[in-house]
Amino acid sequence: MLKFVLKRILMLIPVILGIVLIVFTIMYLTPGDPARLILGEKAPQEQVDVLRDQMGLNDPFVVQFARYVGNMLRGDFGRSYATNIPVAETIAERFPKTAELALAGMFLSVLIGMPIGILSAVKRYSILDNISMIFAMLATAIPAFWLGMMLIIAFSLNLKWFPSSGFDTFRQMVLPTITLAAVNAAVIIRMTRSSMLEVVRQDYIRTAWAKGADQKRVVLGHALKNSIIPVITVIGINFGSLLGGAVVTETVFGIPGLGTAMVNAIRMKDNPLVLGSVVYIAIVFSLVNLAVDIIYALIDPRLRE
Amino acid sequence: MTAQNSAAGQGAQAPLLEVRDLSTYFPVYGGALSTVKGYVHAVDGVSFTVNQHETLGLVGESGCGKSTLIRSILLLEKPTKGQILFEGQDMQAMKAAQLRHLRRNLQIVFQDPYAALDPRMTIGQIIGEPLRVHGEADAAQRERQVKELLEMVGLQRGYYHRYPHEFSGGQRQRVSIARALALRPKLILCDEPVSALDVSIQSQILNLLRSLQSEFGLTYIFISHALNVVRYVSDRVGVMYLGKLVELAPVKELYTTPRHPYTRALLSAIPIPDPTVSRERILLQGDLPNPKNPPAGCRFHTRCPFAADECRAAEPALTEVAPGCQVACHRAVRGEI
Amino acid sequence: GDSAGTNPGGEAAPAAPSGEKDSVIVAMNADPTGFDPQVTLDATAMMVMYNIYDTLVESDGACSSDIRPGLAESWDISDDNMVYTFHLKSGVKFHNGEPFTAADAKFTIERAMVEPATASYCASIDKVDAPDDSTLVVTLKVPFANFLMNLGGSFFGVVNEKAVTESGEDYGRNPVGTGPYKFVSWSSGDNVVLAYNEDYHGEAPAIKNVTYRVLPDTSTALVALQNGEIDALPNSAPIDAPTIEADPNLNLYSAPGATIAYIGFNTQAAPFDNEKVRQAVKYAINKEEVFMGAQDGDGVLANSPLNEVMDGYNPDDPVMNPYDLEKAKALMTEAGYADGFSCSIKLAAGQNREKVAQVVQAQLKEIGITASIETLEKGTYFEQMAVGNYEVYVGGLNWPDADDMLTYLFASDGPFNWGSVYSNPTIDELLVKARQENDAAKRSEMYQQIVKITDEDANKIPLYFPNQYFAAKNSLKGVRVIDNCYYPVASWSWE
Amino acid sequence: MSSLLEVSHLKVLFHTQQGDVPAVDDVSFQVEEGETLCIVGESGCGKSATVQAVMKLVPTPPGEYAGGKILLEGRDLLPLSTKEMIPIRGHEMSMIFQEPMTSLNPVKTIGSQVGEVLEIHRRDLSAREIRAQVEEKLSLVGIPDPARCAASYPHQLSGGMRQRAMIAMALACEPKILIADEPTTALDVTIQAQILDLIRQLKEKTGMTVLLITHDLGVVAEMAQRVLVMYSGKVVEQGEVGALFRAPLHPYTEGLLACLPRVDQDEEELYTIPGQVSNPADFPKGCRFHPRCPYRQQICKEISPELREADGRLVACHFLPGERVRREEGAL
Amino acid sequence: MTVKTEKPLSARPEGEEKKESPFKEFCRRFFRNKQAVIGLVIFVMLVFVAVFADVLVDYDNQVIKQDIVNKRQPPSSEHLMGTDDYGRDILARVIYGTRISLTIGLTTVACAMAAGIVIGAVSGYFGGRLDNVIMRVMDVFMSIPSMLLAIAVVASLGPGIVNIMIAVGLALVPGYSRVVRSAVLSVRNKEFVQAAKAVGDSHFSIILHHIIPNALAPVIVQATLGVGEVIITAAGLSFLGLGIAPPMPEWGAMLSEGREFIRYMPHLVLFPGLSIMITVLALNLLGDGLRDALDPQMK
Ligand SMILES: Nc1ncnc2c1ncn2[C@@H]1O[C@H](COP(=O)(O)OP(=O)(O)OP(=O)(O)O)[C@@H](O)[C@H]1O
Ligand SMILES: Nc1ncnc2c1ncn2[C@@H]1O[C@H](COP(=O)(O)OP(=O)(O)OP(=O)(O)O)[C@@H](O)[C@H]1O
Ligand SMILES: [Mg+2]
Ligand SMILES: [Mg+2]
Repeated sequence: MLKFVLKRILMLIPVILGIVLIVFTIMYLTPGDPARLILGEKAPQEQVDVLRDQMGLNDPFVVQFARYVGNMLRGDFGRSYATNIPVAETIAERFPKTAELALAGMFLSVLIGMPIGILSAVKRYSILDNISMIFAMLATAIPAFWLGMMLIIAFSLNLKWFPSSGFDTFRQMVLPTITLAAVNAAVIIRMTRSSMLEVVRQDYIRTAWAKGADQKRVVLGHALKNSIIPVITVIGINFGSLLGGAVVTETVFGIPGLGTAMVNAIRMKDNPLVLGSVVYIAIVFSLVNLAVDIIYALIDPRLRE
Repeated sequence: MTAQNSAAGQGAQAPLLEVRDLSTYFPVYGGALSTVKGYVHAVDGVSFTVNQHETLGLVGESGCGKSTLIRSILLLEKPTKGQILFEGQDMQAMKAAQLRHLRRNLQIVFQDPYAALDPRMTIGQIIGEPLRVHGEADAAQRERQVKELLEMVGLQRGYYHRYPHEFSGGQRQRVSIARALALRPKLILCDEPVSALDVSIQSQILNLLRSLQSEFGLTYIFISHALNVVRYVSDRVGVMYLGKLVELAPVKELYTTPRHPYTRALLSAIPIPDPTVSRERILLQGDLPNPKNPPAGCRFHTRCPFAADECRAAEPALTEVAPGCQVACHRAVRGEI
Repeated sequence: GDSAGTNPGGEAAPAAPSGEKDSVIVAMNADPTGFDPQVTLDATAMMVMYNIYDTLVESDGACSSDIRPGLAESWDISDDNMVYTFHLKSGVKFHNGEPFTAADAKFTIERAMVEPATASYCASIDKVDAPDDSTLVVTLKVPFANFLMNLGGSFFGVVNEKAVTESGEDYGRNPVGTGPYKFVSWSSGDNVVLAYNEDYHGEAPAIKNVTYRVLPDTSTALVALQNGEIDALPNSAPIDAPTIEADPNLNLYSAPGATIAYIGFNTQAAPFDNEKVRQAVKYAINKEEVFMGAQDGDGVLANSPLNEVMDGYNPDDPVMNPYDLEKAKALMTEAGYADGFSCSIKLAAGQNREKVAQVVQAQLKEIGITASIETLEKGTYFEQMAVGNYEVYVGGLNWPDADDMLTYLFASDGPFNWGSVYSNPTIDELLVKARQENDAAKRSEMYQQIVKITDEDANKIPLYFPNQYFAAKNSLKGVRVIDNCYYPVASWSWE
Repeated sequence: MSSLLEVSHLKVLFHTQQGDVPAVDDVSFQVEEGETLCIVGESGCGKSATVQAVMKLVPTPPGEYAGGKILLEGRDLLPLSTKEMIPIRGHEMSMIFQEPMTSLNPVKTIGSQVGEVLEIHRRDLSAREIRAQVEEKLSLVGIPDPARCAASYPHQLSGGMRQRAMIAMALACEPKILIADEPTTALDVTIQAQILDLIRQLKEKTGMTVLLITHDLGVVAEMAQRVLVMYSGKVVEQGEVGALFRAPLHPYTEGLLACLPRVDQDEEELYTIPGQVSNPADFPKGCRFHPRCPYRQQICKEISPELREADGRLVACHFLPGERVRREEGAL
Repeated sequence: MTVKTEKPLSARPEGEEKKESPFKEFCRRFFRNKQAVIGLVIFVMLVFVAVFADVLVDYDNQVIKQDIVNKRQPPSSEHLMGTDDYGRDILARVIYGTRISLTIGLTTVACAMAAGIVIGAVSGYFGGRLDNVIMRVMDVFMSIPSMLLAIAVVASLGPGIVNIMIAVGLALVPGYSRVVRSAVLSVRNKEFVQAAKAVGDSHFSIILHHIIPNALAPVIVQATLGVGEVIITAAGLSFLGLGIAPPMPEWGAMLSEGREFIRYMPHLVLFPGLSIMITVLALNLLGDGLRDALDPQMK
């Protein structure tokens, strides 16, 4: 098991390097002159040229990339063009909110998705099953930002149950979490349901019945653990889309997470911040997937070797 | 048995196929960096010859390397070492075009009649494929040939435009055989062609294979794990165990006087559909060892009731003990068992 | 939210008994970029900095000739208008406890002279001297009539030399001023917290704690205001005005804005190097419609880059809305473009210039010009504009002083004369003269002359000045709306 | 005395998209205490459906118990609810399946899966006792290191070991009847021999009753006392094993025996049963075997033969061996 | 010795058993699924609207022509869905938006699918080191949340319809290539492929004739579901201000334009929002139906 974990951690290194390379390349190809941006619209060209040189923007791509990776290893993601604040600090300040949001969203969607998915599968074709399938269908078809806006109108403006913005108190967390969780809950419901239905057809479930197990034992004791395995993968993969979706949700609800910082940074052409944030989130996402793989192996003994 | 007679009559002729010390290993990946941690010795130093018009049967338990051997002969799997001589020519040394040409002479029939036919092609396309690939005949000619082939294997010409799913397992196996026959090959490699079929269908296919052999002078390598089937079709039989050929003998010899302990056990394990026959049974202990790390010495020693120290120490070579009878067992060679 | 007494969490604020309440939560529509007055010129940051920093002299924003003493109690001006001697207040302390001296003032101005963001505002300054702790002497290169007003701008906010040196690159996050509020914390993207400065040299403000909350979405922000999550909403959207006015708990303050929206051309490249074409565009644009479309008719139309608060404004000349489609078409034909042509309209993302562009796009279609809209990120936009890589653009300029406004737009080296495509020696000369002219009437005349010249060659087409709005709870008193970033909290109080 | 298990006129339908499939059609048989009854027949003839019905394990839907009786010691199981079946399954009757890999839960240890049967049916046992019993059962089925095996997961064992574990599980509560649905089909011959030998030994030791399903006549010959031959959902012949092999009464049984190549005999050409098993959704009228039968007469195409007694056995054919006329090829 | 034993003896030709072709069976399964049929009907209607958008509405005079005086009119008999911020008829824009959104969705997915098929087929078929390298690269792409990848690409290339398609499509490729690869892996060792190899068929021909046709089904399902995903992601980018340039009536852009008026004139966001919802819903129903019909055992 330890070997498995170590192996997965080792495998993470090239993946992370790859992530940095891709995002760095994308941002490198961005038209626009960072030096001009830092100095502002009115600065004379000579000054801009000097700064370009200082920032190493005239160096070849490989040199710039190597420098970036080198700095990154020391925890230095550069400084924001717009605020001159070290990107690492902005990330440290902003990311916890995004993480909270994503975790809350994940927690809620698992809390809703798994039990409903299981019940839907066990009581296939029942009313509950139909309702949850309709919900799942609708939820995946509604753009999150639209849902968020509608929730604000309904529950914040008209009913005044929840605040429309922020993410500090419990009441503030309700609407954004629902917004973010809706799609994911739908995915988890569907995944759990189909995985459960799949597992229920397996031979070993027949074996369990043949032993004289009752339904509770069959579902909880035999089917659940097996059917959860694919769901966990989905949860891991979807954590990425939650982190991505947080960008939109944060914008709708004015949550000061890394997502809004990133959107802002794009508007301001603040490349180091965009680059740093994307790389950071991608790394976090890889780590989440590592964790998922480990959980996976804990559940499924076949993967441990 | 016509085939056997003709083979015996032309005994002096050069063999159609000669396999020399053929080995095929599959790398096993492992460790933190997915490096090669070892090899599955799927086929390990196998040598034999196949003569014109004869049927060489190969038996062995699941995983002993039968399919790999066949696939290696066809160069579908790259052999790790050894030589494959077809009509005296080294297949691995051939140029691509030459090899392509030679492939016409070597065809294969698979075990699973469901997986062997592309579900998206019509029977006509499937059987015509070898002709198409080799640029044989134009479309019209091809259709005529395919229909002839259909008839040859006992199917109706009208099936030409049907799809595989419309057929039963036995019929599909006939289609597979027709495809293998399309290029008029000299050698057909049959990888468990009847294992997936019901008994009542199995005999139809076996009869078909035999009649085709006599009609076209075909040569077969016939793989099966069912010894009764092998006995029925083969002139000579080879027994494989964990990638090794442990015994090779003419069919009568092998079934009447099996020499290798494994062959004996295998033979005795087969239930005979006759409640009146009662035999002394040699029950083997344990399972087939993991081919990733086969036992040292004789590979069979872990399950062999006659194992001695020398069996654990040295690997026995395939040795001729009687005309045409070879066995790889220290003690059997000396006639001790 | 980590400062005591504030409630950035935004639970519907518990109705504190009136009179006891001494904190306020103000919305900000974007995260500020830092609080270094000589580095940061963004509007949200300036809104905060006005409350942290003092300037030597004070004016209401920068658009008033009413100059009041600030950190300088009084000043003398030499006869040639070249040397200004300031007598500084004594006993003033920075938030870090350091005493305020002339050396800090000198440091500040000299810093402003070299910082890229502010250097251009200091073009007229020759040197600064601090003969003693309470005297500051500023010598100009040329006389500059608006010098004092300029000195009241937030970018001359006086900083403490020691604090600046100590913090180095991070000064923007650790601002130290002498103003009524001192900086407490800034959590990026979320809020900025200020607290009352006990040592403030002026009158003690009624509000003790100020929290600025970042609420980028205007409709969310309004809901927050209505729900009592925040107390004040600067720059509320015109569309929300009726709602705010209808809300019995809210007050809406408005003032004519000083930000102009205009259309500019690259006058050096075909087809807009052809004056006829520019004229045609001028007549093809129905300002009323643009104004309605972009602004819902909120604000005032512009006939020139100047408005009523600026010198040289004349409401009748040039014509307010010269829209005349026939004439425009005729001009196009005259210019040899009877069949029209294609061009692109560039603009920087993130303002409602996009709406302007869309309306203009539709109007240009009427005279056969097929315009595509290129919304560029700020950086790209500036970069392309700076080298003259554009055809038509929608510009905006917030500079409520006639001299600056006209200089930036029309001077040969004016920063908003993008790529220096326009050069008119007469205008350059007039600008210099006006700057040195102390007689307001004469100065106005010169400005009018410039306006006339530029209108005739249709160099830029002024569109409108939007109104300035500020929504707040009606229990918040003392609110003044002066400029889009100048809201002195010190004057506020709860009812 | 009534039989231990008596199935009479059992009918199981599967509702499929091609129509209703009468997978088990009017099947009757008895299993006597202590005997081994083999059911043979081609793939799809309804062997599994029959024994699954006995355990009430036919998935419904798509399956349906369409009639008949299943009497276990005189008590009809068909009307019982799932709950009422619990004490019977695994306790009075237990079952092992063909594919030992997929029939074991991949994420649970062998020990816990074997122990579960005891947990369900032997409430009186403590966890410790269960563990001890599990190891005992595992060693009973010839697993060399029961403690290690109990802690292993299915994928860590070989096929033969898994099948042994399955048997241990089935035997945990010492059931009266062991139903084995093709227990050796997925295994190699040498392993098959081990497993069959094991079942035989256990039977000798405990005297349990075995219902063995297979398609291998060799296995039947070795294991069975009595045989039930099924074809297309129907019982075509039933009787004592020796007699049946010696002189099969039904043409299908006859063909089946004749078409097998044997290790102990040479044959020049194999007998073949022509054609193939009919599509279960569309069985032919009359005798279901008639399209492949070399002796068919007009009546075979019209009337489905009833099981009748002949020679101490039961057979479902209009003609007994002496009455048949072999048709010439192509005469139809 | 004759082998034609079965023909004269069998009562009827065996091939005549009522087994359907896979396609027919697929159709029967699909059309029994009411939801899927609804999805298909809606989708066909949407495609119809998209194809004939030019005929249904006049782009110059209805879709982009402004009428500032009549801006933000509530729905009326003249403007069934009201007018937008520039006085343009929302219905006309929604209709035209169908073309844009569907084009974005379908083109992006088609391109991503093509790339995915090539990458997946090559990777899966040849296996070994090449496969390893390709899959690691795909892993890397998959480790960047798709929305973020899209944001980074838009940040770099700037907004615009083609850039959006690149941004969103790029994120889809790894998923598709994985699906294709695993399908290819399951086909690659099928014996009919071995048979083709044994005959001497070339790799290219094998991939083309055997591998891709048999590996296509899961990708098609994935792609159908992907179209909806793309439409939503593109709308999300437009919402963040990183989307399509005006005056193109892309639904997401319409939503984000109408956003500030959501309190007062919800119809500005209601109709484009509903359009997205219905389209995505239809595609999802269709995709699920396809999946169930193609392989009832698939998840
Ligand atoms: N592509 C491969 N990669 C790694 N190992 C393989 C591969 N193909 C076969 N093997 C291993 O090689 C050994 C021999 O396999 P092969 O398929 O030749 O056996 P077989 O005798 O045909 O068995 P069966 O009767 O089950 O068909 C097995 O242990 C198998 O796991
Ligand atoms: N779940 C099911 N749904 C529909 N039809 C079924 C189902 N299970 C079995 N059948 C049908 O019932 C018939 C009998 O099946 P059964 O599994 O009993 O055959 P079998 O004799 O055990 O065959 P095998 O030797 O292949 O195991 C077959 O025709 C099969 O198609
Ligand atoms: Mg094989
Ligand atoms: Mg069965």
